[in-house]
Amino acid sequence: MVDETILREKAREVLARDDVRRLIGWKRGTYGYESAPAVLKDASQADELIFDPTCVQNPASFITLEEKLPVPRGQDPDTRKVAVLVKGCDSRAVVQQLVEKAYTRDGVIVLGVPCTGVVDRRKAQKMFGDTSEPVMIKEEGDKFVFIIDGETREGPRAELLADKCVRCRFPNPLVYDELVADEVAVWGADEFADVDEFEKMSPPEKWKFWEEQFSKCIRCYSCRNVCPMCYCLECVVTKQKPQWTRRSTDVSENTAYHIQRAWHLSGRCIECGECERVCPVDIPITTLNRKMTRDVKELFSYEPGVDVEAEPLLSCYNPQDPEEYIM
Amino acid sequence: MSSRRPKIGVYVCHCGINIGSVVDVPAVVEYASSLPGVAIAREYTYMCSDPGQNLVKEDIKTSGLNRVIVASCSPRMHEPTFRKTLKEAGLNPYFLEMANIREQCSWVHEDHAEATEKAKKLVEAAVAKALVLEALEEKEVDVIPSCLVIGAGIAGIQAALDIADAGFKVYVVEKTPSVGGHMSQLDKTFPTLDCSACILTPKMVDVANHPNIELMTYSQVEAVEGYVGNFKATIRKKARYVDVSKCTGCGVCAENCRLAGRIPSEFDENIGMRSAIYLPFPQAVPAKYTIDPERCLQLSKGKCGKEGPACAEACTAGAVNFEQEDELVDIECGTIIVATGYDVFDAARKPEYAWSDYANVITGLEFERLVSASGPTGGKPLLGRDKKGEGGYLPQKVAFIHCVGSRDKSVGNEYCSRVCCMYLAKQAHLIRDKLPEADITVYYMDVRAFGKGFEEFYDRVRREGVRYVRGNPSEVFKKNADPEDHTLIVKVEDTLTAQALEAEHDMVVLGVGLEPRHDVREIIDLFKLSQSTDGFFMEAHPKLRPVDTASDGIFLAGCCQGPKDIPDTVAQAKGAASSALILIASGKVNVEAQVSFVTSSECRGCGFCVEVCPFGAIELVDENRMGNIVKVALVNEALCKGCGSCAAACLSGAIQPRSFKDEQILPQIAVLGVRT
Amino acid sequence: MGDFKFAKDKLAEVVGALKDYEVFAPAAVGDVLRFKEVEDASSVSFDFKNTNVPPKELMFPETETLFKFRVGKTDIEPAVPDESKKRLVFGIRPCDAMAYTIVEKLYSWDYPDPYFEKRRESSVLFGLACSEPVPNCFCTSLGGGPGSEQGLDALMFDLGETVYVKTITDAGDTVAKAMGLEAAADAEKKAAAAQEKDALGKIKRSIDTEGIPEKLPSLYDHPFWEQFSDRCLSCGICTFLCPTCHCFDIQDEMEAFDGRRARMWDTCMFPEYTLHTSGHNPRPTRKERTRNRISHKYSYFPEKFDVIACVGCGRCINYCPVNIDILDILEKSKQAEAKEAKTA
Amino acid sequence: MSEEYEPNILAFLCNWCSYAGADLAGTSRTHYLPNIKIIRVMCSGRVNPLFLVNALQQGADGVLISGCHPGDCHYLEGNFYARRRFMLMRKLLEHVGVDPGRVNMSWVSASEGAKFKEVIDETVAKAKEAGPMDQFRRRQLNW
Repeated sequence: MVDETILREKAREVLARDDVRRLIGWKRGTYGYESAPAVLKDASQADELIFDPTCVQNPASFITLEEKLPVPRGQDPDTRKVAVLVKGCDSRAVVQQLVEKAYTRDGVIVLGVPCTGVVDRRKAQKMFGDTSEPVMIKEEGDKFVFIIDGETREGPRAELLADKCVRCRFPNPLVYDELVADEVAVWGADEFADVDEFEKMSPPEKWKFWEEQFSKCIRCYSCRNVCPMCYCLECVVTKQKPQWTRRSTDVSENTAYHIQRAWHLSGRCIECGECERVCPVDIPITTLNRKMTRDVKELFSYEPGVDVEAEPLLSCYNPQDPEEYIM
Repeated sequence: MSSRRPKIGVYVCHCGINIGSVVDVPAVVEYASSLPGVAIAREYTYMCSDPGQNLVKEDIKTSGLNRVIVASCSPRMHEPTFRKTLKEAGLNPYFLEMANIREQCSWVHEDHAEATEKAKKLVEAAVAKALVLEALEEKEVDVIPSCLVIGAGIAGIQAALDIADAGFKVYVVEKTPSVGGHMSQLDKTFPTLDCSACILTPKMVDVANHPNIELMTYSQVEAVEGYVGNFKATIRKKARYVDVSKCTGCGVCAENCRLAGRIPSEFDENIGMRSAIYLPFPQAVPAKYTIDPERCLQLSKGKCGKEGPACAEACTAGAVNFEQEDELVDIECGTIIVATGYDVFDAARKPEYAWSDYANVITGLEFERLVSASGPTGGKPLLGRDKKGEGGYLPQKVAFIHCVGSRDKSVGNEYCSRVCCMYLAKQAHLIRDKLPEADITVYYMDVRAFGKGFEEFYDRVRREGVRYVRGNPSEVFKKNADPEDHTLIVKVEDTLTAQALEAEHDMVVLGVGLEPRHDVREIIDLFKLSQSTDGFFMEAHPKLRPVDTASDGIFLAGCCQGPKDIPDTVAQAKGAASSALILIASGKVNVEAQVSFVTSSECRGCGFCVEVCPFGAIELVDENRMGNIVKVALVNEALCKGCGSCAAACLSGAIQPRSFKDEQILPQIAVLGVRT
Repeated sequence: MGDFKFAKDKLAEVVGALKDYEVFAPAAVGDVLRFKEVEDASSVSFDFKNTNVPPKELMFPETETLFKFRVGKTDIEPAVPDESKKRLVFGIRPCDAMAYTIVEKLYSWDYPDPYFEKRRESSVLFGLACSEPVPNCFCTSLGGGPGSEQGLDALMFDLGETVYVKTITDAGDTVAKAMGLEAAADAEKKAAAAQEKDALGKIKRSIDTEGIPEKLPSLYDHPFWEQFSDRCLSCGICTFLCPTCHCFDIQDEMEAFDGRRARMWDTCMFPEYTLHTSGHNPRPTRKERTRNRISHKYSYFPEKFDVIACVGCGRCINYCPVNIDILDILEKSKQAEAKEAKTA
Repeated sequence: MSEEYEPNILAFLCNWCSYAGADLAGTSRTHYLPNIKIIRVMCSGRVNPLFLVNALQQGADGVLISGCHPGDCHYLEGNFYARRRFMLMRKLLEHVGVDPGRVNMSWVSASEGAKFKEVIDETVAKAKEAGPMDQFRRRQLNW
């Protein structure tokens, strides 16, 4: 269990340092089951921080989201460190960002938050309904206890956990400077049963499934923007010269967009599940990513975001790589 | 130029009837003229001819064309031709696009209508790409006026001498202790019967003494980097354990070696013996001794007799040095000639001929040593000598077998080795010469006597009483188990008389073929060469660029490119030398213009391209992005070969190979992707 | 105008009765709702809170062809929508209908937009009053409400077994008659009024907009924006799903030689929105973009058109994945001291 | 699936091996189906897997990427990278419902004109079996 007092204390210390620019964590949301990513710049703000089962967001996304303003002539750029609180899954994003040289290891301070799983807002909404007041959630054994509009409600942990948490293999951060709580036991395992199940469909059935899903897409690019690995200055998807994908929203362009997104995350996706969570039209985006994750593992014995020293999957090769379909 | 509106000229070639007989050329021209940006569309019988090229030049000059499409043969054939045409007309050569309507259309499709439709599409795709072509700048780099020659057989020697004689520096690297290669092992050469050593030795000496040649024997190239005009090579000079500056080549060391006469001599094809400290052969160049570290007791066991190494003891010059270590030498050169030669086919891979089993079944190369005046038997074809090299008998019934390991799919060698027919004829002649009474039979599939004086020589040998039996022996075995009886049975069907024969012989010479060096892979990796199906190095073009490789500045000479006889080898070596000299003498060379470049404002500095680049041409450098310092990729254009692997690895498309940019390929896809 | 009613189990018949109209109604793909042309009247349902994607797309589609062209040719082929056929938008919520009245002001100002105007003119809006507002509804703060009639031609109240239809315009009346609806009695009117009152009580969130349009410009450089913008993803959810956001981009989409110029939804939350050809971006970070979204709705638009460009539908709050809550921003803007702005 | 359906195949061939192999097929007058349209690139490593997505969107019924045999790449390693990329892209497309028979890869050397024909025949046969790829075609193709 994470003691928020300790978490805040550690954050306060870090924020008080002269060489730290900002700290990214979580804070209470304004309504319902929401929490909000918190970007703090001053030690006095540390008390805003929380960590509870609402803290689903991946703070590592916000390291690479930061846009740097032009530095006025004669001034030095702000090269102070960024501190970030990460759950186990979030830490894989930090690892992969390091592999991809998004920043250097000494450019970040990582405060690790061992995590026992977060609540899927959609599942909670289905179980308990909505409210305009912030909901408090605590984990108690195999239950989650909610305080909704002053009323205490309970729900089974197994039914409320986010999907990514059900199969979580990395509840403890893989990279950190300091842990804010004791490590927790691993409970999850991932056999990719969902991928196997999906693959039972024939190609036309799969296409039909995705056609329906992609037809919903409004191309808001929230799935791309929230992804901690997607931080190209100019994304091929929105590039004008050349125009790989057209901005028009129709099922062909939307499908192309989603294939492009999934392709670019092949061997890079760290399974934080944020893309699917943020989708306003409920496209099961991780179904694509998980297929790639499984195949990358099976074909190349590769898992992104677990080893800072690893070579990027598609920038290396093994002369013995599989090639069974190659003529 | 590039900022102007595209004004495209499309030229559709009939190629005589090669294209025109299948593709409706006028229809393609008409279609082309309807395409956007096309100002002129014409047809011509032979676009590559002078009048054809002049047509293009005229149009560029008079109509202000700024893009040219030639729909004809493969760009691999005539892209350089037409680039030159554009250049001569004052247009940037990279404004050329070719549509391959011959090799990939008229020659492969039977249906005229379909082929015509496809040709139209190919032209349309070329127009789509032409609209977005860019002018590229051909850059020049200085050429270091020197050449590195790998291998010092006759090919390497000749090439090195030619370049050195032209007044330029040559580094010759030879793996073995002496120059000379296979040619030095041969007795006489066909068809003129010149003594091989007599004609080779002077050249060997020249290569060692030439003021412009730095000879490194017993050395190997360890690493090569760089690009045409500017190669850097690291050469490992293996320790000889003999100080060459002190060694006088007197040979006392070898006489005193405890293993003297007990180690099979590679030069004598293991028929003769040598010491652990040795000179490969008497005329070896340099005449400096070398210690075989694997055989030398001192080096391999750490101890040589009770009194210590006898060779060191015997050497009055004090040249033996067991502490000597390998030495790494870095050199810079502008060009490289690969002349690594061949291996002879390993006769053990044809067990039916029992070469491994019987001492009187020998290979052609063993025969050379056996009949060489400087060989272990002093030129007498003695068989069955004892361990000390004493005794033995002279054969009476000699058989020669053609095509051992050549033209033989069962051993994976489909090709003809080109020299066996003639060397066997020569060897038959030598036997006739040495043993006038002997019965000589040659078993052949075909006799290929195609060279100058070959047929005449073959005819002469037959007239000398050598019997030619057309048949490919299926088996060679011993007549009986008696160790004193050397009779072998050659089982063969005479295909001219359809008679099954079991002929008796007491000596069988196998006409083993030529194969790529067993360690060819190392050379390939080192110099980025490619192989043809036969395993020999592939030339840039089988007809027109037979000494060039796909890597600029690296040339091939001799049998490493394919089996050939001595005159052909020498000719090719001279060709390679001439090619290298063109670069060296001009002092400048154009480097690849179609290289990658980075749009740094789109680069996120992840380094995927850096890791992918096989040539180490990309690095991450600091960039000041409006006051913020970021890492971005930067291409070293002299190292980049334009393969474009970086572009496929880049997520944002920030790095692109010129002429093959995403925005140049996507329009082609847009045209060709549409089903018609 | 008139008061009508029909039995809810006759919904399909009522909708199906309109042969001369293209009928648009909310349709579900999984849990996701958006307006679609009705192909099967029996699929029309009142069992929804509101569509994920607002019906602005019926007037202002995500992608719209303006003209077609061929490289090297100067003549173009303009594409003007054929909206000769009448359209019925059935089941639109009052907030989304009110949004049309706001967007209309822009699209008829200066250069009238033929695409929007034609569609708007040919559409008859049959609203559906809200009985179950969602937690983030705040329409009442912006002059709307569960039973607001702004922009509508008729308003329907789902009373359980009966649907009460109040026509507001002649067009609404005509359609109601064409549907063959019967007249409503006082009972239905009373039930509708009670339902509206009940629904009003369920709207928990609100903002007093008094003074906001005037104050926001003074907060232009204020650091308080960063509290929100620092976690903004720069995605298009809030704006694409906003019924009043109306920005579009114009792009050329091409084959090798042929193409079309089309306009498509754009959002000021994308950095490319203000990116100049020179590479300069006047809104380089999410701070400027967040500020623009709020200021445009609550200051620039009212300054020009006298109306706040927000209807309180709550979509931007509901769907924001990082809990950027427009009400929170507005409240904080009221607390922010304008003079702090200088310290930014 | 209509009887008339003739699949359109887009092939990306590396300049040094496969394009040369295709040229050799031509020089040897090896007849093959005209369904295939070739785009020349310098190396199979150049082929961005997203080209496939684009090709399918433009209406190609199948694609072929062909390079030098492993170890023979003119640029040493390009085909190794290509092999990894296309193995994965094929799996991804398969997951979205694109018949895996539409995504083909081969190693064809400059001396394998005959193999080139075999590869084309097989690629066309697989695309035929998969049927026309109309579902992914750009909706705005016919202006």
